[in-house]
Amino acid sequence: KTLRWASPTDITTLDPYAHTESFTTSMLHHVFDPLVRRGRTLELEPALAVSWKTVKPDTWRFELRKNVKFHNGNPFTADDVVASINRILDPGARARGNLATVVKAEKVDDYTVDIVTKGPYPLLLNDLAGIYILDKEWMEANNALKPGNIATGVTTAASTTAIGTGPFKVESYKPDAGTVFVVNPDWWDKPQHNLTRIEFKPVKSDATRVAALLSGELDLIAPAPLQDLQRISSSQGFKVIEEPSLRLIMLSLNFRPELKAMPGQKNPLLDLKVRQAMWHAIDLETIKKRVMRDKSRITGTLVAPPVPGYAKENDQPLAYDTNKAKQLLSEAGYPNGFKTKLNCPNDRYINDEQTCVAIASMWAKAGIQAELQTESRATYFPRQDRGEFDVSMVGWATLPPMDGFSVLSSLLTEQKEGYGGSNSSTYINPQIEELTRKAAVELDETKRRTMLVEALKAAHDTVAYIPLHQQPVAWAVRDGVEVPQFPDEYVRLWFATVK
Amino acid sequence: MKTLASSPGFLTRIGAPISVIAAALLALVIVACSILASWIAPYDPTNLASFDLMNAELPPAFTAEGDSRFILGTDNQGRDLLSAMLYGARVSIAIGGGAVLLAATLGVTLGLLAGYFGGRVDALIMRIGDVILSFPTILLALLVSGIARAVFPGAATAEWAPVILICAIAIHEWVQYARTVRAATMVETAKDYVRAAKVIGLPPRRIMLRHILPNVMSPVLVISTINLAAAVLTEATLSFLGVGMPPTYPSLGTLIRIGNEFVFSGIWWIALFPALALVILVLAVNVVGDWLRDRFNPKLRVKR
Amino acid sequence: MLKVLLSRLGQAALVMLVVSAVSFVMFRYVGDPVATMSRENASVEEKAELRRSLGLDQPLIVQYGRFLGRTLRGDLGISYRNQRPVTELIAERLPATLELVLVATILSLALGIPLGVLCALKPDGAAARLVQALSLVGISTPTFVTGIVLILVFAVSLGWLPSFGRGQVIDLGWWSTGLLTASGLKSLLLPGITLALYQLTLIMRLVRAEMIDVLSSDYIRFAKARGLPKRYIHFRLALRNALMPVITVTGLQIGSLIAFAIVTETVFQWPGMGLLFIQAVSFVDIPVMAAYLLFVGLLFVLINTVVDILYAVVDPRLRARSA
Amino acid sequence: MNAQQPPVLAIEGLRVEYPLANGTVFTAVENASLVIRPGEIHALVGESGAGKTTIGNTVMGLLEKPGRIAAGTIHIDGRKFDPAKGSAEGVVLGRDVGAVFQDPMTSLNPLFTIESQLTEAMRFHLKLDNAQARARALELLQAVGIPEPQRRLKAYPHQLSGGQRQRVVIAAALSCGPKLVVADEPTTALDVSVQAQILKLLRDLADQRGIGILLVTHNMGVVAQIADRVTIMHRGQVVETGTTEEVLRRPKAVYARALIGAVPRIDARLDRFPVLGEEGKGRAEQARTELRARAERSTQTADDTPILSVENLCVDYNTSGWLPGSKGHRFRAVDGVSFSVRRGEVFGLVGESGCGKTTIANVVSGLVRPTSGQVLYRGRSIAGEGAVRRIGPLRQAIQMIFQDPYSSLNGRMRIGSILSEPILFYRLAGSKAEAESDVARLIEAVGLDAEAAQRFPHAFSGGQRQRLSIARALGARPKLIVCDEPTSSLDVSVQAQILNLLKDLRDATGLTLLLISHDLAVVRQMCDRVAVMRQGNLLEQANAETLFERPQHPYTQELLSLVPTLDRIRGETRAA
Ligand SMILES: Nc1ncnc2c1ncn2[C@@H]1O[C@H](COP(=O)(O)OP(=O)(O)OP(=O)(O)O)[C@@H](O)[C@H]1O
Ligand SMILES: Nc1ncnc2c1ncn2[C@@H]1O[C@H](COP(=O)(O)OP(=O)(O)OP(=O)(O)O)[C@@H](O)[C@H]1O
Ligand SMILES: [Mg+2]
Ligand SMILES: [Mg+2]
Ligand code: NI
Repeated sequence: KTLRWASPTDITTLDPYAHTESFTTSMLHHVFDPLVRRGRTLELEPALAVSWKTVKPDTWRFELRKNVKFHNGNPFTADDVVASINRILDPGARARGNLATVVKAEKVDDYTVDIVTKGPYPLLLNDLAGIYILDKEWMEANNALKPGNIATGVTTAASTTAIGTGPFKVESYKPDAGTVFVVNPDWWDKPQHNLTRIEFKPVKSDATRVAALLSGELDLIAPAPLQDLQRISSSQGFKVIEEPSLRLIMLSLNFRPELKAMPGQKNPLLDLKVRQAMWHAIDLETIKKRVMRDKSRITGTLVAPPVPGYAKENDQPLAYDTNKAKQLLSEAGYPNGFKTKLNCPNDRYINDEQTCVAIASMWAKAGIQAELQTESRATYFPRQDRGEFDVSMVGWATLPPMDGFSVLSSLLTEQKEGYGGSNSSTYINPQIEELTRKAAVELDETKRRTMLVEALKAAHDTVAYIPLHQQPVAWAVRDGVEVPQFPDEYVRLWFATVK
Repeated sequence: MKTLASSPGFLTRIGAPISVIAAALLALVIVACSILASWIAPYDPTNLASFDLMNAELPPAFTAEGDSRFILGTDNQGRDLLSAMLYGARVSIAIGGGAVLLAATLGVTLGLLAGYFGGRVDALIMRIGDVILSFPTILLALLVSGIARAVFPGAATAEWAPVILICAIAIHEWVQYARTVRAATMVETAKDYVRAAKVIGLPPRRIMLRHILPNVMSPVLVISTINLAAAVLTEATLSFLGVGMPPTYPSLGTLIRIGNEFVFSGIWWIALFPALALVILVLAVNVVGDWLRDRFNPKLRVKR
Repeated sequence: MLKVLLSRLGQAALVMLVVSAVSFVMFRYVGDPVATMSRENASVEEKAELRRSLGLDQPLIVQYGRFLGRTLRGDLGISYRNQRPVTELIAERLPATLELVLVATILSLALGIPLGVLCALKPDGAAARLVQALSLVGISTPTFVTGIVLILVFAVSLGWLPSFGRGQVIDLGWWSTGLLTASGLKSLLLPGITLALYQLTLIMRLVRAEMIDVLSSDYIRFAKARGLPKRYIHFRLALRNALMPVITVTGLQIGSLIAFAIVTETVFQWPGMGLLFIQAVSFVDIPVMAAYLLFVGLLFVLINTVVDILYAVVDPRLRARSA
Repeated sequence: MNAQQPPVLAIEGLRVEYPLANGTVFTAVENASLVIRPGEIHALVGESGAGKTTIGNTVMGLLEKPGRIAAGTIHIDGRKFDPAKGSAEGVVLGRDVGAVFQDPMTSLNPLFTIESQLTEAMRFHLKLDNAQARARALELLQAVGIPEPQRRLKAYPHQLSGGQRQRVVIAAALSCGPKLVVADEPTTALDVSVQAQILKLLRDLADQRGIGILLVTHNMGVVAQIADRVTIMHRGQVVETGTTEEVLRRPKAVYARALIGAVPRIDARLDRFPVLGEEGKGRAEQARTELRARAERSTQTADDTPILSVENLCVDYNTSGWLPGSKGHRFRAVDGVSFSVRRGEVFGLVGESGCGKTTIANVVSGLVRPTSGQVLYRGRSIAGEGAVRRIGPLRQAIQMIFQDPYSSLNGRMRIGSILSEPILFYRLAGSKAEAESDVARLIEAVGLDAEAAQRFPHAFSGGQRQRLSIARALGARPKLIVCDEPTSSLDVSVQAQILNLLKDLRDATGLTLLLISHDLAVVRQMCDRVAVMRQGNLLEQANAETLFERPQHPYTQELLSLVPTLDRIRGETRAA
């Protein structure tokens, strides 16, 4: 049974440590297994490790699964785990940051491994769920014990060959033309799918992807463009499946002393009332209905419900009320509004440009003159990183750890000591700083979650960001194809069945 | 309006057939409408406060579900499509026309020089051309806008966008003109009439402009009338990449691009009307261009 | 001969040098590879480290110097995105693009030239007008629209042709060809037409314009006086006189199609050079872009050399000067 | 002589009109009738612009675009010509009707070899294969007297001299054995010996194969020598027609008488060319007077210092292959020629067609770079070794009249702008308006209507274009004019006026002329000294009188003996 499917992006490389893209990670999951994996409800469950425990606050011990074989027939042992962990810890490994707090892995016996972290680290399992295990013998034979390194000009065979323990084997890999997977009959787990072959073809153009589905050349497209869902579901023999994604779209606000749009004047965004006014002025309901075609989920907080740190009480968007907004602006001393720049990508998030035009138009009604500029992601994100924007669009999915801590440590903390990597708007809140640092080492899960919720409440109350909505994940399939959807947008075809 | 009224008479006097007059009039009307957009458009699509997302994607007034306020319907943001098109045509014509003019002028000049002098001059110009050709318009546009921003800090504003776009497109396009003109110039330079001009003692500049140029214009006219369409569409691409017009001031090309996303879902008018406007404009310009080109050849001048 | 070739080679080297220099200036404005390469959660320190390891923290001139040094040693670098040698990536994509461009060019020449001649012979005829109007509609429609419309008609509604991809390919050494299988040939059709459309219109109109001038010349009258058949006069004699701009433009078009047929390759998911390049641009894959642009520079010098030789083949008066 | 057979060409009451851009209609031919029987050579002579070419073109259905047949009928080989189709039923152009156009230079397609242009018609009409066609092409080239025909077959038109191209065109016209040949001034660019050969060829074809020939020419000697019948045209109308004997000996019409009287003589030198009574007056004469008056007076009239000296001049042509830089072979067109021209002198350059005359003219005017040797103008080297870099102002002093007037006029410029260009450029006129009146004067001086300024070059007859190109050269007020066949397509009367004008200008201003001509009568009348060339070499150089009276070189003697003159009317020569 063959499943042919397409997505707009391609697998960048078959080397799991040489990239940081969640799409490629999700694809390689069909070939490789991690020590722990996420199950049907995204809960963490044993994979190549059957059990684990913390022997010291900074040392975790993993019992490995026996009788597991790699695709090339080699047995899976602790050596493979150690070699793999060493490989990702290499300075040349692109994905090294995904395991940033791990210091080393040590073999205890053939089926036991210790992993040592820098101090207590509650999210180790979350991280390990994205770390795939490679075959040591194969790496040795192919000179791939270290990942390719651009700085030294080393390339490895691992970029184009994937030998894992996963449910499928790679039959062929042709960038931009397609990758073919065939089922691995010797997989250690009992398959829940009925596929023998997966033909994956990247199709960048949305319209072409839809057309190819409708013409019967594909069985599944993921994602399906929002504006075409209507057409697909009304076509005979096809259906749309959808679910809100973890990715949350928000507006980041400039907290520097001056706005780019009003050099030499005080930054109005520093005033909480102004920020609240901006929130009040956005008609989230209409954006959801018109721009997102009723598929998105409006949110008032910075994480999605399935993610640790989410709390219903935080999830309260400010009501749409233009008059209230105007009143707040007058109170803040801007009865005639003010000028700002609004920057958005136009090829990153779902209907991003359209959303921004709508916001600019809504703000204009409240007196906020936003000069909108949209551009491609390649130039947009570097400029955002450099903090060149006043108001800009940010999307955050908390991946790969899938934990609210990611929002705190990247978006809400000051840029120092490894924190605040994406907080280019320079929002600083001492309370959040403190809570974040405490949560980082808190191994008690309930306590940790309370801290996350508390910090996110502070962010909500001070309008650190203006959250807009959760993007939808919409896929389309032909009848007879059953694929479960996940909010992390991973395609997990080992759960898929076709008729 | 005076020129408008008197133009058909003028055209018949110089022997233009009726189709050319019609085409010229059409082109003039489109240009005039776009120039007068701020007066004749029912709404101001650049005024962000004036449109409402709730009105988005309303079909044209003449269809069953149409809304009489919006003759040609609305776009995905609730802008009146007709107004957006009128304003958009202004951008497209200014940028497309400007880019074609600039590219043609630059290309023809360099092509004449290369073809006439040959040797080192030729090699230099043609190799510069090769360098330019090695970059797609997208990258050149990024470069131009980047440099413009660096040199004039104010250039990031929307007012500068058209200038940057014109330069970016023209910098890429001139090569095509230069190479075509060069080829034709090489042939013409060997002909007796050019030799005669040399014998008179005319300086190269004058020989090139007065004698050779009219004889090599025919492919230039063909290319530039065709490139008008290409330039309008290139503008849309560049705007999409962020080096052009902001999305709050869409051009015809941008409207087509946006509309294209909705064609599948049965919202055909957003793409169709701007595309029609563009096609009509291009057709009209080409018809006039053909006729002009024929008039350049005195042998074809007399009405057949 | 040898001297001319050597001088062209020298010029090509110079072109490539300038291209690489310009591209390095340009890379500052196309984005930041660090932003696209690093994880979403990456900290500022992590990004700085990545920047340092790639040498991107160095002044531009140093980066350029290193690039030149490596290139001179024949090492074109490794893609940031896939971490594979750039030469390998380009070689992988070349066959797909060349086959597509070949088809498109043959299509546009095979249709454009006769149509152009016909339009020149009967400039006021209904057929000529129709052809011209249609072709103009064709070019004033953006490529992505044409592509999608073709897909909707021929793939979705009629189901005759595949909507994307190359179909089945056969590997002949390092060359993978779609020309030998039925599905490969079918797959070539739609993107080929889409790509040919602009070129076709241009060629048709150029031929028409030049032909109208040529047909009024004395030597064509003399050819008529010798009683040569009309077809022979139009398609062999006059056509050759009308060919200069066509050669020029076709040369340019072939070059830009090989390098930058981005939209068509995207719409049809054609795994060719254009797609490779646009991905490199959106990922800010500097090594790929740099090597790619070098390659394109060389390509254009080559193509234009061939075009210059063709001038001399077509027009004997240019032989004396074609050096 | 074959009076019983149906005529190959019969024209009845033909009227041809050119609608002009300004809306008026110009009648080029009015009520013309003409009959040619098989084996007959019918000469069509007359004033330049009288409509001769127009008649020829009409017969072939190749009338230039706006032109149209307004009245009259044409029968070719007994079949009626259909103006709508542009041909007569069953008559195939090229096979049954051969054509030689007046402008041989523009008649050949520049992109194809001589071989391909010669053989294609044979392949289509006679169904010859390549080898046969090639062999026949070689024969034809030999028949028209082109040296080294093997090599010329591979040549392209631009590699041939004017006369060689003209002969190729003649060969092409004859290639398929036509019944009727329309030859429009077929020998203008040929020297007398080649001309004699061509004329004999035509005569033989007429006599042996019964071909009818319509021969348009200005050369009365040629008419006398080979034509059976003559038709004289004037201003679009036939003024006289009859047998050669009758017309040349006893012309009845006033114009005919004047025309024949104006034929320049080779046997004695006259002071001025005889001019038709009526033509010499009116606006044209007035314009010429003004022109002479305006020309700046020279300070020193007589002068022995050479104004132009050509020293040891050699010119090689390279024929390269299509690969850049590939070596072709070299051809030496001019081989060590030296001569000098004194101020105020008319220096004649005569010689075989293809001997390098035009090449020398090109070198002198700076269009071709010599391989070795040099050219001095007033002691300053202007070409070749040690040539001064910036020739600048010298350009004005040396002007050239091109052998091929049509292609030397920019087809996309009006005559007015073409002529005013040197005037404006050298600021010879104070204002635009003054320049315009200067142009008008120039146009009138060469015997055209000032209205011509508004037209484009293609709307003129061959002779008219030639006059315009002379007018342009005069416009720059040069000191030295290189005249390459300046009067080859002018009728004797207009030719006389032009030559007189040049003579007058010389007398008045010390204008120097380097005159290249095949018309030995003209050379004798015009030149002070003459040089004779052959195959790139200068054979002989002498005072005109000396040369014509006592030619030294055998080639010169041969040339002189072959000049066709009025006295040798065909009937007589054949009888003799
Ligand atoms: N570009 C060229 N390439 C090669 N050969 C050439 C070229 N131009 C002229 N020739 C040759 O040089 C010779 C001299 O040519 P030129 O035009 O000077 O002759 P000419 O004396 O003016 O003859 P005519 O009286 O027929 O015009 C001829 O044999 C001609 O074939
Ligand atoms: N295309 C045209 N448009 C208008 N007038 C023309 C055109 N062609 C020729 N004429 C005019 O028609 C007249 C006859 O021209 P034609 O060429 O038949 O003269 P011709 O007798 O051959 O003279 P020549 O001996 O000078 O060649 C001339 O006065 C010329 O100006
Ligand atoms: Mg004539
Ligand atoms: Mg000559
Ligand atoms: Ni007269």
